[in-house]
Amino acid sequence: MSTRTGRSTPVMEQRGVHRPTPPPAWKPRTDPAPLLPDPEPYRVLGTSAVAEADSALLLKLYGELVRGRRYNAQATALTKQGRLAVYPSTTGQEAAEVAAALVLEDRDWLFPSYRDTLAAVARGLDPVQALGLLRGDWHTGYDPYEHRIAPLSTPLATQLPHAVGLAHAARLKGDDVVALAMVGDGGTSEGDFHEALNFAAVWKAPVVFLVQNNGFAISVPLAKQTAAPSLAHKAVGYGMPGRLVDGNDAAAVHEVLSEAVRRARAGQGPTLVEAVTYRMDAHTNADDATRYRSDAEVEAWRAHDPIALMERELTGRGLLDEERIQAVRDDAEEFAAALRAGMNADPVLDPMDLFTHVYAEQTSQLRDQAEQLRAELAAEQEQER
Amino acid sequence: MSTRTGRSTPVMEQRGVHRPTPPPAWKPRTDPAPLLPDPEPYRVLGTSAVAEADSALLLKLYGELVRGRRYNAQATALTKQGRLAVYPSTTGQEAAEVAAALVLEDRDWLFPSYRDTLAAVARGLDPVQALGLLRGDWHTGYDPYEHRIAPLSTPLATQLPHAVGLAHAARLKGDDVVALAMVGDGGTSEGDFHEALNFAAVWKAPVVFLVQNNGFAISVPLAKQTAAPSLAHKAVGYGMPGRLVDGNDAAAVHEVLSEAVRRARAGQGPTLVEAVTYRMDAHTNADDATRYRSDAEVEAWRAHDPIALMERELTGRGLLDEERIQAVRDDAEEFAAALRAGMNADPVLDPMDLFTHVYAEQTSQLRDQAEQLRAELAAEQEQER
Amino acid sequence: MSTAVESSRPGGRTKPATMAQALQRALRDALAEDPAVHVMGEDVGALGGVFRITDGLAKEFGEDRVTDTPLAEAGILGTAVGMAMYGLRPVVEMQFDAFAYPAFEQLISHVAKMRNRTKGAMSLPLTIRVPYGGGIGGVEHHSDSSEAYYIATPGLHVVAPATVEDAYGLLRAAIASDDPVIFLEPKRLYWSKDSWNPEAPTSVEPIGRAVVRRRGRSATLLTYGPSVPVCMEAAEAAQAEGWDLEVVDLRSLVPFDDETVCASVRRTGRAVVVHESSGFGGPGGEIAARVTERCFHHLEAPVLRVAGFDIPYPPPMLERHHLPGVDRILDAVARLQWESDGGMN
Amino acid sequence: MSTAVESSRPGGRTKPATMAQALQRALRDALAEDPAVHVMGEDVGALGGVFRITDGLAKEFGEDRVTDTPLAEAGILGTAVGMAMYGLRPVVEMQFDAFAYPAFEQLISHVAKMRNRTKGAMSLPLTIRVPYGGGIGGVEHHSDSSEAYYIATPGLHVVAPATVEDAYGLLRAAIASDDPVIFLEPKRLYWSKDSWNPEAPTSVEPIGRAVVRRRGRSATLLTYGPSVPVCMEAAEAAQAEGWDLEVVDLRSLVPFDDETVCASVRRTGRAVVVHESSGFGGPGGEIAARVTERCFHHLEAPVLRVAGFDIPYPPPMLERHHLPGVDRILDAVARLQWESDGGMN
Ligand SMILES: Cc1ncc(C[n+]2csc(CCOP(=O)(O)OP(=O)(O)O)c2C)c(N)n1
Ligand SMILES: Cc1ncc(C[n+]2csc(CCOP(=O)(O)OP(=O)(O)O)c2C)c(N)n1
Ligand SMILES: [Mg+2]
Ligand SMILES: [Mg+2]
Repeated sequence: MSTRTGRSTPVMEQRGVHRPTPPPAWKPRTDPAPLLPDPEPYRVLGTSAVAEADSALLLKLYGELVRGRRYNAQATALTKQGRLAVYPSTTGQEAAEVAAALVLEDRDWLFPSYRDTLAAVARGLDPVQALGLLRGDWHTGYDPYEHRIAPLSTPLATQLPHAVGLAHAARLKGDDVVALAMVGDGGTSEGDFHEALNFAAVWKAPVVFLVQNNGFAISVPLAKQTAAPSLAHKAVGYGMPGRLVDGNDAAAVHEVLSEAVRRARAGQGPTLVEAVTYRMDAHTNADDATRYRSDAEVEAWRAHDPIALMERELTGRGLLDEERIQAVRDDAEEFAAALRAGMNADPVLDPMDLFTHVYAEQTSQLRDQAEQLRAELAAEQEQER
Repeated sequence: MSTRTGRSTPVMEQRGVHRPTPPPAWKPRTDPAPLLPDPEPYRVLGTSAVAEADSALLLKLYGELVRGRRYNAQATALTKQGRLAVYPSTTGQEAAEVAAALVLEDRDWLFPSYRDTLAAVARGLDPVQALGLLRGDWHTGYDPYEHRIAPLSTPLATQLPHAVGLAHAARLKGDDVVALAMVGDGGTSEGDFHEALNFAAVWKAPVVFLVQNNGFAISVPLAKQTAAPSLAHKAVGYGMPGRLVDGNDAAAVHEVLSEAVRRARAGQGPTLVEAVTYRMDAHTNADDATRYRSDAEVEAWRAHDPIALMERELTGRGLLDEERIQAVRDDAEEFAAALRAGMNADPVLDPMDLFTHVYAEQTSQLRDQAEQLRAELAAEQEQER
Repeated sequence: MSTAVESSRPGGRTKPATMAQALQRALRDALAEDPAVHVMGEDVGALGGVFRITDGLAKEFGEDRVTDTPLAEAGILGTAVGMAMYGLRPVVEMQFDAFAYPAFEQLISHVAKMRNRTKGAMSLPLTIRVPYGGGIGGVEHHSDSSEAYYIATPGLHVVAPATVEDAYGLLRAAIASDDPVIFLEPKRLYWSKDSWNPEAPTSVEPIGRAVVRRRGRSATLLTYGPSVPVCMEAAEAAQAEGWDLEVVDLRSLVPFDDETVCASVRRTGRAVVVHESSGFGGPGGEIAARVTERCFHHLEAPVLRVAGFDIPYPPPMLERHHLPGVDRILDAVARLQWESDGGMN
Repeated sequence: MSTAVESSRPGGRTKPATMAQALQRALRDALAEDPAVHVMGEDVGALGGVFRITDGLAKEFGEDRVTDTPLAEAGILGTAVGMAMYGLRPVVEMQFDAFAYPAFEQLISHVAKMRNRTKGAMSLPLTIRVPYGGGIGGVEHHSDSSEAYYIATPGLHVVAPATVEDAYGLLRAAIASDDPVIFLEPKRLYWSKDSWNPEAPTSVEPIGRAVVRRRGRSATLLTYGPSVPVCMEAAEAAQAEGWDLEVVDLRSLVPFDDETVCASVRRTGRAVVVHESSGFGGPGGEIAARVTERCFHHLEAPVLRVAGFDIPYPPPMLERHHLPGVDRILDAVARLQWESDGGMN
């Protein structure tokens, strides 16, 4: 049969057979070719494309990368000191995290997953607030409207339809707002991923979907997650362009995301970007990665470190020397010290908050329960005295 | 930027920049090209491909088409007589329904959606049993194991993961069993569609997914359902081949599905087939299609009727004359008469069945409730006397 | 003709209307009054919904305000969450009770929790309309009573109208609420009629107040939604047996109006909870338990429950056996231990 | 060394084991005994599950029997349904309570109903393991008590072990059951220890029997899962106040063991239901209501409930305020109207 390779030739009057008129909706309505990703992840650093890259941008990215790495190290240290309940590190993924934050305007929205506190921090959120969830004093440590950062989403892929809805609402209101939503490779298997991308494409919503393919969903490697040529290839099934990019190349991620944001802003609809990267640390500090991957694999990726890639380019351009590097590191140290200080201060907790934010108006039922707890706490204090 | 059209050329030693080793998992693992559907739906009838078609098969298909059309008319009539609660017709879609049934071996499994009673009937199921759900005496009118037909699935797309699981289980047991699962164009938007196709591809399960794109999900046209080039293009995102076929061309659907079944049987994994067709009747007898579509559109499709297409070919081959046609129609009439008779007999109902099939072993709670109902019914009868 | 003219003026005449018409009118008024209101769901546009509740709205307000979505309930609710985040007031239609289940994760993990998760910074003024319950001869998955799932989820309001007037008032209140509201529409009451003045529709108080539909002294029937008319009928029939039954229509399951309910039960000393959803783990357990906790020394008999059996919803031809009807309610009333204290007073 | 040798023989010595070990052993024994048993879920393979319950099983039985699935809960449960249709006995792991919600439609519309839909022709011998409840310092969506949803769904069995022995016995019984079983594993008891003989693990009766964990005469604490040890502790503490409390571990919520429960409550005349899930619409309402229906004239006081508050599960630093603890249980016992009848007997 010929479905795979060629097409059957219509024969108009073959043996007297009348060729029926093709009914409406007969042909695919979109040309799939421009939607398909290139077979190799797009790169800038270490290729001829780097010549076009703007030095100021590269320096800015470099600073954020170094600070991001320091942030990851500090947060991990805080788990050991019991100041964080748990921390999912983005060490090795700083390029994608930082670029996602930098491509957005202030009026745009970021929809991070539970792993993406670094993106939130790079967007300007106080890291102590970003880590509120993981410290455990409240679920969302910040006001989402302040920096236009949706709450960190733990249920995987559930934040994607939110981003679509928000972007759609903004468009209906005539506001120039783009939403960028982040998800992991594992998250692409969830039904919510599918539904979100479909709605976005049908509505031509100004959304950018950034998949960080870091090779694993906890212990499950990509090969057990999908048989697709790449995750970016999923885009064509929704009628949006798919882009494959080197997720450790901050300049490349920045460029691909910027282009996607530009398309969204211009009313051309959503884009799916897959950033190929690697999770250098375990899933979280509580995970034991040796159970499911080899040191050799980790080492192979260490040779492709996002900071080293950028340092080589900047050094080549004569923009970095020992002194400049030290200045960047000092800045990161200062940042880490402030974070430490912030996290070492005990959060102020009010158990009554448990009842205050369930409904706009407290129900009498919750008022009674709040009273009960208040009485219990008073009795506790009484006893302690 | 060049992600869309070309690739950036790596420059090995550009300005002294060392080109980093590409890490593992750098490249897409599958060649997407063979997975993509042809831009035009595959056709056999009225094209040169028809020359290869086997006359016996065409005649068999023709008989089933005519009988299927008669089945649809009869079932619709039964709704008017109050013998069916509701009927979702497949008038116009008989080619896909019938071909789906005929490509399977007895040991294979069919997973129909709520619309696909015709496929079940064409596989050999007693139409009275097939219509049990829609008559309302029980949810599933047949024993699924008898003809290896899963219960008709009303919650859209939920039957697809079942088909994957069953096919996977059969493969694990070493049984030569293929599952063919049917779903509508609207159903492809559900998360379960996505998850089922992904599992199937990762597990290389012997499954064939048949999407009948009949243009509408109740009143919602395809353009509001997806922006994809075609539904078959979704396949590449899972790493399986996608095939686009003329859903009104029974010979074409049969050929494409046979090839997909062959692949599945040979351990080559799942295929997604989109059959482009049209729902000639309203969504169900209770629906009013004039609210959302024009007569002109319906007429355009009438010119592409699956039975007429087949009749032309068979007539051209000299295989059909008035007499043969009459014989086929008589067979269909006989079938319809038997169905009428079956449906006119009142089903025997036992209210106690409500409590019998909730758990393998009836709980004391349900025993009590059954007793209550039994007493109520006895009292009712008492009063009636 | 004169009637039509009169009824189009405010203060126009009261005339019979169906619950479906009242719901449609509530949506239209909300859309007209507040540009933030958006109606979305499967087939809500040109078709006007499978129950025609949104009939004509897409034409009147345009497809951006009344939107046919792709067929994916988690996507519908999930995008509505995003729209609400941006200040809109989405009114989502789930086509049938059982087809709301795919949206369960969005509902439980986001809709119900967003205000709480963000310490009040982000609220979700969302209305989720769910045609629910049986009695319409629907095939499987078209007759579920799913309220048990919703009431067990803190952060959601859960209401169900039983009258034409409440259908209007409660739906307006739900859309006006700054919190997510599960709005349960009793399918089999869609075509029930009441005299109602659509030009001056009475608004109800904010969500959360039960109402006494019938005064009585012998015992209280506690009920809501599709079971309210059944209880009214049972109360009429009970008179013949010497029982003067009070009927309380809860209207709102969350918040729950303990005050009205307990006042009634303390007065009558006996109560039966009636609902269509399965008994085990259904709302009746909660209601019976909280009434007993609060009114124990006023109770002459345990609070009894008349509910659907603990079985999957039956096929159409058997559903009448499952649904709580007048006889079953009267049987329960008869078991309220009247011999011990002469409750026939 | 001698201990190890001895304990590897049937009849070997009893020694301390954790609930996690017992669960793992139950899975291993089931896999070894019945080739139809398959374990599947996220990270159940090389990692052994995030709680290590499946540790070593993939190595021992191969990836076809113990399978890391793609990350999609509806897909996991939906494919498990298909596998069960073909005669396998899948044991599905949902990674955390809240991550079972995406599978809700599959659970309600297929898993719970398949036997019923097909008039008994097609059964689904499926076990769904759900690590559930709080008290482990988990961030949001990691501490839900979701049993209210499950018990309101006819067709499912719902069990929760509270002891190491029951963890083994109930899981074996669940896997052996020809019906779908929701197997709730109290997360914070995973590392609780009991002396147990893993070489001759006691099997429990088929699912559905409660057990009296502590005999007492003053009042009955009705509880299950993670609240059982708390109730045992409360019963000890109550002695100081002069109350001799009976503790009933329900073990199975569906089927519900009315017999054991009512026998206890009739004996003591007073009862408190204790569970971690929110009170409103939670299992406690059902339990209190059915006990009251059956034991009304034996009750000296209303059946009270001690449950989680009606709020989304709190963040780790505040969860202790939410969880029912010894003091809150004793407060409830104190409210059982002792003055009226001298229940301190
Ligand atoms: C719906 C849902 N299911 C399961 C989990 C548990 N879980 C948390 S992270 C994780 C793996 C996520 O992998 P991926 O999407 O690749 O993101 P990454 O952790 O690599 O950033 C899982 C299974 C969850 N959070 N949500
Ligand atoms: C999960 C779910 N949501 C909604 C519905 C209600 N419904 C029944 S049929 C239908 C349209 C289905 O369209 P499509 O998948 O194209 O199949 P077709 O009816 O055209 O065969 C809808 C929305 C349903 N059955 N299941
Ligand atoms: Mg990952
Ligand atoms: Mg369709």
